[in-house]
Amino acid sequence: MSILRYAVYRFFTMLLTLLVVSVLVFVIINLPPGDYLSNQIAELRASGQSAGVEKAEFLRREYALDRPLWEQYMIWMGFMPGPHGFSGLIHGNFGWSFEFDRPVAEIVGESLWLTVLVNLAAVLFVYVVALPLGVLAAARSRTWVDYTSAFVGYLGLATPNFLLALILFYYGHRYFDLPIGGLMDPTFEGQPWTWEKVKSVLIHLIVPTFVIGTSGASAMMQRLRANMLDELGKPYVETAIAKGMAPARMLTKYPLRVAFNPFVADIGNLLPSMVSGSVLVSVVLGLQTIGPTLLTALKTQDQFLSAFVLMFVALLTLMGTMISDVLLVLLDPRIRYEGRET
Amino acid sequence: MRPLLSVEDLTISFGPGQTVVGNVSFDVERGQTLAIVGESGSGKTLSCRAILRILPRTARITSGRITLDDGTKPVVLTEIGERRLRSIRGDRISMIFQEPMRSLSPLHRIGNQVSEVLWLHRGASEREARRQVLQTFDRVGFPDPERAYKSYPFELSGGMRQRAMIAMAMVAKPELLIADEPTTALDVTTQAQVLGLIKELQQETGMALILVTHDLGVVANMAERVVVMHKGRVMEAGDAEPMLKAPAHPYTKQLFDAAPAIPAETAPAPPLPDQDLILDMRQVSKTYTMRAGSGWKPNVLIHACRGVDLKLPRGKTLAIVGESGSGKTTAARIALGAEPPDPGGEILFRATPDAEPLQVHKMSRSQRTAFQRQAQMVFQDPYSSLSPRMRIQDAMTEPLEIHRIGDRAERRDRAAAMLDRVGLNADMLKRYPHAFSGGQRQRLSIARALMLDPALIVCDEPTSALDVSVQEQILTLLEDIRDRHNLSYLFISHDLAVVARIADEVAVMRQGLVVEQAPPETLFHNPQHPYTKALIAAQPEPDIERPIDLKLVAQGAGAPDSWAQAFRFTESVIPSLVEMEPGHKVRCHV
Amino acid sequence: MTQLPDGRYVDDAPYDPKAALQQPERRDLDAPNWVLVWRKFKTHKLGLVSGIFLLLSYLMLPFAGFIAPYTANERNGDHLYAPPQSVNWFHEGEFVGPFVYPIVAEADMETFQWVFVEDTTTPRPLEFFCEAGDYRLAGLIPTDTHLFCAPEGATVFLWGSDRLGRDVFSRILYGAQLSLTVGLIGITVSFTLGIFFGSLAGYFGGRTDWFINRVIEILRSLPELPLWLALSAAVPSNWSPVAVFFIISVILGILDWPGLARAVRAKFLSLREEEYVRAAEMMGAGSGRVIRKHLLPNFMSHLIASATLSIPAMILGETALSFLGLGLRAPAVSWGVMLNDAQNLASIEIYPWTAIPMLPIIVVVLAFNFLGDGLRDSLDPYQQ
Amino acid sequence: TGLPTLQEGDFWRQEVDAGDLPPIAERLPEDPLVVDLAAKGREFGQQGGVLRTMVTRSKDIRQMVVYGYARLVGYDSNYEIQPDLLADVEVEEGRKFTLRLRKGHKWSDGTPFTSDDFRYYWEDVANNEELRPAGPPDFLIVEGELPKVSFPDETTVIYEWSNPNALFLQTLAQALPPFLYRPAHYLKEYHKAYADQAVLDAAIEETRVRSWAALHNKLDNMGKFDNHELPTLQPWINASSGKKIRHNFVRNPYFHRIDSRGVQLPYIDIVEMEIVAPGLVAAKSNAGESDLQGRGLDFRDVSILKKGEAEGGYKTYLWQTGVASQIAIYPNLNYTDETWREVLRDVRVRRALSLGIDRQTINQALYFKLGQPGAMSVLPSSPFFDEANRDAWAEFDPEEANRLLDEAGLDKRGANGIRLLPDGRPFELVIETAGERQEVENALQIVTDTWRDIGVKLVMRPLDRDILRNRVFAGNTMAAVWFGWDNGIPQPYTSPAYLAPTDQVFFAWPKWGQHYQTGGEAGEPPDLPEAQRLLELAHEWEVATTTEERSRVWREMLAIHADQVYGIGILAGAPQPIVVSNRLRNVPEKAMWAWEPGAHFGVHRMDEFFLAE
Ligand SMILES: Nc1ncnc2c1ncn2[C@@H]1O[C@H](COP(=O)(O)OP(=O)(O)OP(=O)(O)O)[C@@H](O)[C@H]1O
Ligand SMILES: Nc1ncnc2c1ncn2[C@@H]1O[C@H](COP(=O)(O)OP(=O)(O)OP(=O)(O)O)[C@@H](O)[C@H]1O
Ligand SMILES: [Mg+2]
Ligand SMILES: [Mg+2]
Ligand code: NI
Repeated sequence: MSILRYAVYRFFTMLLTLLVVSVLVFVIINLPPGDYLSNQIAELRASGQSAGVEKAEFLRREYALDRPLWEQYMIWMGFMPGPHGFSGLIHGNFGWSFEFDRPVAEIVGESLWLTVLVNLAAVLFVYVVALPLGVLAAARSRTWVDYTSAFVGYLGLATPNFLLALILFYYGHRYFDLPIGGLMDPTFEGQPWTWEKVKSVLIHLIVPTFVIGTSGASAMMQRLRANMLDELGKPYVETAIAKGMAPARMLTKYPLRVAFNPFVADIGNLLPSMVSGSVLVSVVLGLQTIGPTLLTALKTQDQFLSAFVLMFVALLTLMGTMISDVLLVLLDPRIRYEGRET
Repeated sequence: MRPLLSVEDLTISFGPGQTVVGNVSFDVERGQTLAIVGESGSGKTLSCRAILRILPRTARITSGRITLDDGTKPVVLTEIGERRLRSIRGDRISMIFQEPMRSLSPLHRIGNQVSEVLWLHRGASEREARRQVLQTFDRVGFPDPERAYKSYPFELSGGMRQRAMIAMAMVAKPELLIADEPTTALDVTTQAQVLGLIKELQQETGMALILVTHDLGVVANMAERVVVMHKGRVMEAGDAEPMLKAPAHPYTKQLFDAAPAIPAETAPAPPLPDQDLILDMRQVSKTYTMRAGSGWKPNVLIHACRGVDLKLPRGKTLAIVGESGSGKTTAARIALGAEPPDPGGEILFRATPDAEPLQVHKMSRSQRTAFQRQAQMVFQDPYSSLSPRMRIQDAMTEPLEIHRIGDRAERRDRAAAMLDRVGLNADMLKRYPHAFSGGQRQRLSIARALMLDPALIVCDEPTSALDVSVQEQILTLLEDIRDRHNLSYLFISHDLAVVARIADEVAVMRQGLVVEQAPPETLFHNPQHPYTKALIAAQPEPDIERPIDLKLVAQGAGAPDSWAQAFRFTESVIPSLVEMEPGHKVRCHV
Repeated sequence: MTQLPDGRYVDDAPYDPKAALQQPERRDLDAPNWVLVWRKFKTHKLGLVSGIFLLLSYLMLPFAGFIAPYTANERNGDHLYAPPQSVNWFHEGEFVGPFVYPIVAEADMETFQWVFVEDTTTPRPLEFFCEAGDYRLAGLIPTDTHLFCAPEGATVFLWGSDRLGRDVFSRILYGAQLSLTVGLIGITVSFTLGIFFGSLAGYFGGRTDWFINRVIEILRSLPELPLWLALSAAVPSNWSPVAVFFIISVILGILDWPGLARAVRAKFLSLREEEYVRAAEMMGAGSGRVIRKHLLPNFMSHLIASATLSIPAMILGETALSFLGLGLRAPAVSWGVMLNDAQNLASIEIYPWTAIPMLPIIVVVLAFNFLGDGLRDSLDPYQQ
Repeated sequence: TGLPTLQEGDFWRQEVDAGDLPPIAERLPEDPLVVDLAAKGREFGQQGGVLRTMVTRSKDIRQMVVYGYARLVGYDSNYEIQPDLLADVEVEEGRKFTLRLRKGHKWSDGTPFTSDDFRYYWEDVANNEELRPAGPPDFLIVEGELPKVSFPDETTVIYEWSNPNALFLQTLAQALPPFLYRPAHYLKEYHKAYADQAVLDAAIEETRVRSWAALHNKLDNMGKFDNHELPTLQPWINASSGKKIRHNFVRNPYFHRIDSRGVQLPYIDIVEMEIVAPGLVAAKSNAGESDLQGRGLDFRDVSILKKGEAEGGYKTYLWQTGVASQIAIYPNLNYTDETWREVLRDVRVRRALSLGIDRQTINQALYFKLGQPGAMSVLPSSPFFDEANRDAWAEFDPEEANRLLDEAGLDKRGANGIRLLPDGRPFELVIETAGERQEVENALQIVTDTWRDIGVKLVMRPLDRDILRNRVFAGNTMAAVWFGWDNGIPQPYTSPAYLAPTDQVFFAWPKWGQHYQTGGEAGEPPDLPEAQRLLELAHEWEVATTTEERSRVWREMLAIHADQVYGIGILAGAPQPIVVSNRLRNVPEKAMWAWEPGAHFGVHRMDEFFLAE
């Protein structure tokens, strides 16, 4: 089977899986007792705000929350007409967020690029730090390079993210005048992109990238190191040495490619983690990413918003595994997915 | 004038006290060929690797100096820094490793790996490198250099990989070429072609050559000087001619005496009986698809075997010889069920004379298990067929464990005894595969196949890496077992002398087809097919007086469409196999 | 060495075709594999030290109560946020043996901090094998004997006390009991599942692979956050926090395996094409055997590294979960719980000792890392 | 009469000069609200400056409606209700309310604020089937009857019932009240009855809602304050649209309050409200990044806040919280488990549990002894404060507690000294919390220790706040922890309904509350005499006409609560740190930090705060 045909085939499996996932997602977010509006009304009552209660009642009818769950699902997907006719995911209508009182598409759209930015920075950080360090630690195993990088990595890994963030923020602010929280200086908000704004974003990204990235980086580094060590003894490495290759080039071209196999398998996780990777970290660091939005949505059972974000992440997951499967074949020509005849 | 390379008093050891190479000294002059011969495991490979300082992690050069002459002042290779060494490796000195399969990266295309040398040391552009590499590929005998260029190692036959290694070492035209058994996997015509190429290059560029080999015929044809090694020490060293004529050291004598040769004229043997076939391959074909480079181009089809019909009577040896890449390994693997044949072909196996023949590729689980107990394979590439993380003891006892034979101690004793029979020490049981020499691994592979007392063994070039005396020992062992246990062999080899000795019938293959088939006596003395003739002519003899004309024999039989009308075949028109005389089949138009 | 007239060199040492080059190491021959591995492992000093440290730590667990001067939740209301106290030996130049100075707390209403004043006039020698708070030795035998305890009228807060006046040192010891055990269950679960399904998919490929991959995809697409939220509502209320945490770590393991499974699968898809796998199959090895003996060992390094890396994640997993109201909670003590309390600025800036639990985590994690590394090295054939 | 000369400030001067904005005199109502700063002991300030503050969730920008606290009527610093947006309100027999608007009062876009805005709300919003399927808000319904609402002239609105509506004015003075008026001129554009259908459809399309009602409801959000186009009457206008990290609120040029020197309030030109993670508020305050901060700060942050004062250029005040109890445990009298319910309904058990709490220790450990230990009751600043109530069953007396529990029939003890229920199960009281406050966790930790001495095992279980509520409402929680009553400083006119089983959000009686709220459709009727009495009293208060009568009701209800210990309060008046920039003036050093009544900074009139150079 050629790669192209394989990719097409995988694409259709993906659609099927997506459908299954959509059912599961919908069920899961409806698992906790209660629903958005009842919670909302209770919250309003508890905090003595009579203002919103009547409006909540309006929403219940408008969005068919009074119907059975399966009907809600069908309406949400667009397989069944809602109170105002057909309009579901498959029609490109992503639903309405009660919590933010705005269309889901708008909310997600706004925070998406920041989310991707933050996580992209973290992913880049992971790769930029972990790749060379992992290779170096393997090539120079049991030397100070190896030990230091392991120690620093595990330090990052063993410190709870929030604590690490707080420490970095506090001392970073004190000694390096780093900003505390946020993703850019608020004055730049809504402004056109300028060099100053980019700089502000970059400075704000330092701590979050570090916090999100360290654990990932050290994890990747250690595993890469282990895989590399396995490969370094292989004869083909000797051949490469006999060719007179410089170590850096030799290591990255030959053993790294083999050692990279498990990571390519996990590239599938990279895509969704660009969106959902740092939910809890974003929440505690106050980054305006999709993470805090998702958590709020889940906690308040703002079902369309959370369902959409989750579906989106699921889609990315599926796409990720698909890409990783295709990449695997490209990475290792020996791999075929056919079954083994027994 | 100083020699190009001189090795003085080299000693290599693994850990304290484990000296494996002791006080080895030799010199290599420019343009000269130094052959290192010697017993398997005697430290030839290690000595060669020491020159480039590519030794196993645990090995230490405990003493000795290796100097490379730089024209002005000598460079001490054992002392210079990594960086300087790097500029010498692959550029001034290059090396052909003994085991080509493992020595090529499995994930990179051959062309890429070979061109890399040019990128690195000659600063060649990608196109220029490609051109040169393709040219070299052509010269080392690749029928289709383009295809080889974009193949991955696992898509090539053993001999092709070896040629890729050779091309890689030679493409940059180094000053010194270290060739560690470079032609073990090559049929004799291709071998002649490669050796001829090396010679040519020596004349062209004054390249010096260190040739490690066990084939005294090759030594006789190539070497000016010879070093004989045994158990890590140099036994005898000197000019080739006097040494081959009158070996001085007892070991050398012993070695030279053991060299096999195609026996002189004997009476034609009767054809093999046709009943009681233990293995019957009928119309076996195999087509591989090579993954196309991009997703758009169609995949390339490779016909590895085309309609192979082979019958192996019980207790006999059927040898397959033939061009490298002609589908010998493929046929053997199919025979044992390692790969399915194309639809239409079938393989019948009959465990005992009166048993129902079973189709190898359509067996039930229990039948398969029984079959696997009785049929064993010695792989062409022993290194790859041993799990790198399994100690030899475990690898050896594994077949017994699988088939639940004996208890722990028994199994171990059997493994130790078997090692002993193939000439290895029982104390090697605790080693991992990588800690053996090439020939030792090959013997391990044979030993493992023998562990289960099988009825059928498929040997894919089982002695290619063995020096003649050990080869002799192994062949004797194989014959001995065959005679005692009525074992049957499917024996693939390119060494016609070995084939002549052990085979009851020989099939000659070329381009996936059996072109001639007859008992060895008949075949070697009355070859009919042009390819067979070329093969026999190309067999080098260990006699320095009778050098073969490498140029001439390297042309072999030429392309099939240049053959005499009777034998000519093209892609579409293929003559059938005709029985010329009883038991002598030739593929020709009648 | 002799030189012949034609320039040849001939070795003149006596030639014995049967002589063995090396002395066989007979003792190796009968040693089982693990002895050889152990012998190799012993040479990895750091790994050895780490292994011993971890062994001691685990052996210490049942006796945590004995070593700790206080019990886990024992409060000392008059010593909130007491800084670490030092154990002294000499009082005014005179040897007294191990003793502490009593400390007295005063509330500073300007800074809103507790100020501790050390009374350096009266050394209080530590008591040994003394009676203090009740605890259960190894979780079974009730007793109240401690290795050492605070002398009358003084306290021994070796590593300070927290906001409720609980001894950080003692709590770390008690915390080890949970942190070093329960979290590992999740790892075990996820590794077992991951390796099992990953091997199946990778080795068999085809339909098995398709099916397992769909399951993996679905599991991975399943949102964890809402699952936790749903779960936190569903757990019966009378379950002890440890039981809840146990279940959670098991579930964590169940949800966590796909990542590993995919890595295993990818590697096996490639490894199964190796010649030695083919060789084993042709000898009649069943799939289980091929996976166990041929494929897994070749992926061991990755597995060991991954396992090591999961440990801090599991120890700290609860800090993330408690954010969702699911983590371990008082009265259970674990390092994660303690760190959770320390997650605020005041703890960093004013009472840094409340963040001390980071130390054992790092030490344990590093120890596991070096242990894993040593193990990896001793399994590595190329290092032999 | 005697209006001070009005002064134009700098902020809008350009617009005024350019003619885009009328001069100050034309912007203010004819009778603006003149604030007597001197009488309050406050300084005169000058206009200008930017005040930075932080909130923790994006929807918290509605805090600006709370802090701004411009209401039809609002509380003054003595918690008396005073007209504010209204010039005056006349109440007849507690059932007829005549609201008089200020003449010339204008919305922030300059359109007059008239009785038509009230009419629009009443006729076109509250009573519109599509917009409000559930009808007008509850507080407008008295004994099932809707008010007669009339609009005699531009500045007069009359709400009238046949029975007294005691809640009417208080509700209007809430921190987030149901506003009785809407900017009609703006919203009509989106109302089906007024708007052009085509235009409306286009707007619906653009906003991606599904109906005009949804669109109207989305835009009509005076309480959320997130529609910057919606005209307002608050001191600051939302000047930023969309979801942002920092929202700017600029001074309302038509705001109706001035100081007695003729300077229009608010003094501060711009309020910058930044949304930050809850965990970072303390860190940012410490770094001096907030000029006025209460939200997001906890008492445990005090030490770090104090430490940063010099460098951050701020002071940390400690205000008192206004809830009746900082931490209160609510044994669920409607718990589904029969045995447990009976046990928890035994007042001796509840008293014993209360007696088993060492409040002094908790106060010391958690609040530096700055709180007031005691049972759940009203705070000293309420006229109904009674020490006896506060101290009832609130001393630490394990012996008495043990005696009470023995007496209640729980005298059998199992292994490790835990009492056994009548059916043999151990007395393991599972207390569920919202898991948001560490102090709760710590307090319960201390309670656990002391309860163990009275043979009660406390099991704490943190949950998410919504999940906790849902579980309580379903009767699945044995006991829960929450704050005490939100309003700890009730006045006679404050409705005591929250003391009676009228709402499920009082976690001791969710089912009774549901019964009342749903008119008997769900839940169960109260079946304990004291609870029934509370209901009666609550009704008595509603029909009462005099302050004395109402006070009597209040006192009796509080006494019942003190005696019955429905909610086991631990301590009240916990200090709330308030960070105030050194430049910021007129912020009281001691004050009450309360949501209801008080609207946090609202009653302290943030518009009078100013920034000094
Ligand atoms: N890594 C290693 N550890 C221990 N012993 C080794 C290792 N590699 C090689 N040896 C031993 O060193 C000796 C010399 O090996 P070498 O590969 O040089 O032999 P060789 O002469 O090339 O033999 P062959 O002709 O079989 O290839 C052998 O006995 C082999 O067992
Ligand atoms: N997996 C594969 N994919 C594609 N082509 C293959 C594959 N395996 C073998 N071939 C091709 O099939 C042909 C026959 O290979 P085979 O290994 O049988 O040759 P051989 O006769 O054993 O040669 P040698 O003597 O060199 O070992 C070769 O052209 C080879 O390139
Ligand atoms: Mg060798
Ligand atoms: Mg072959
Ligand atoms: Ni040969």
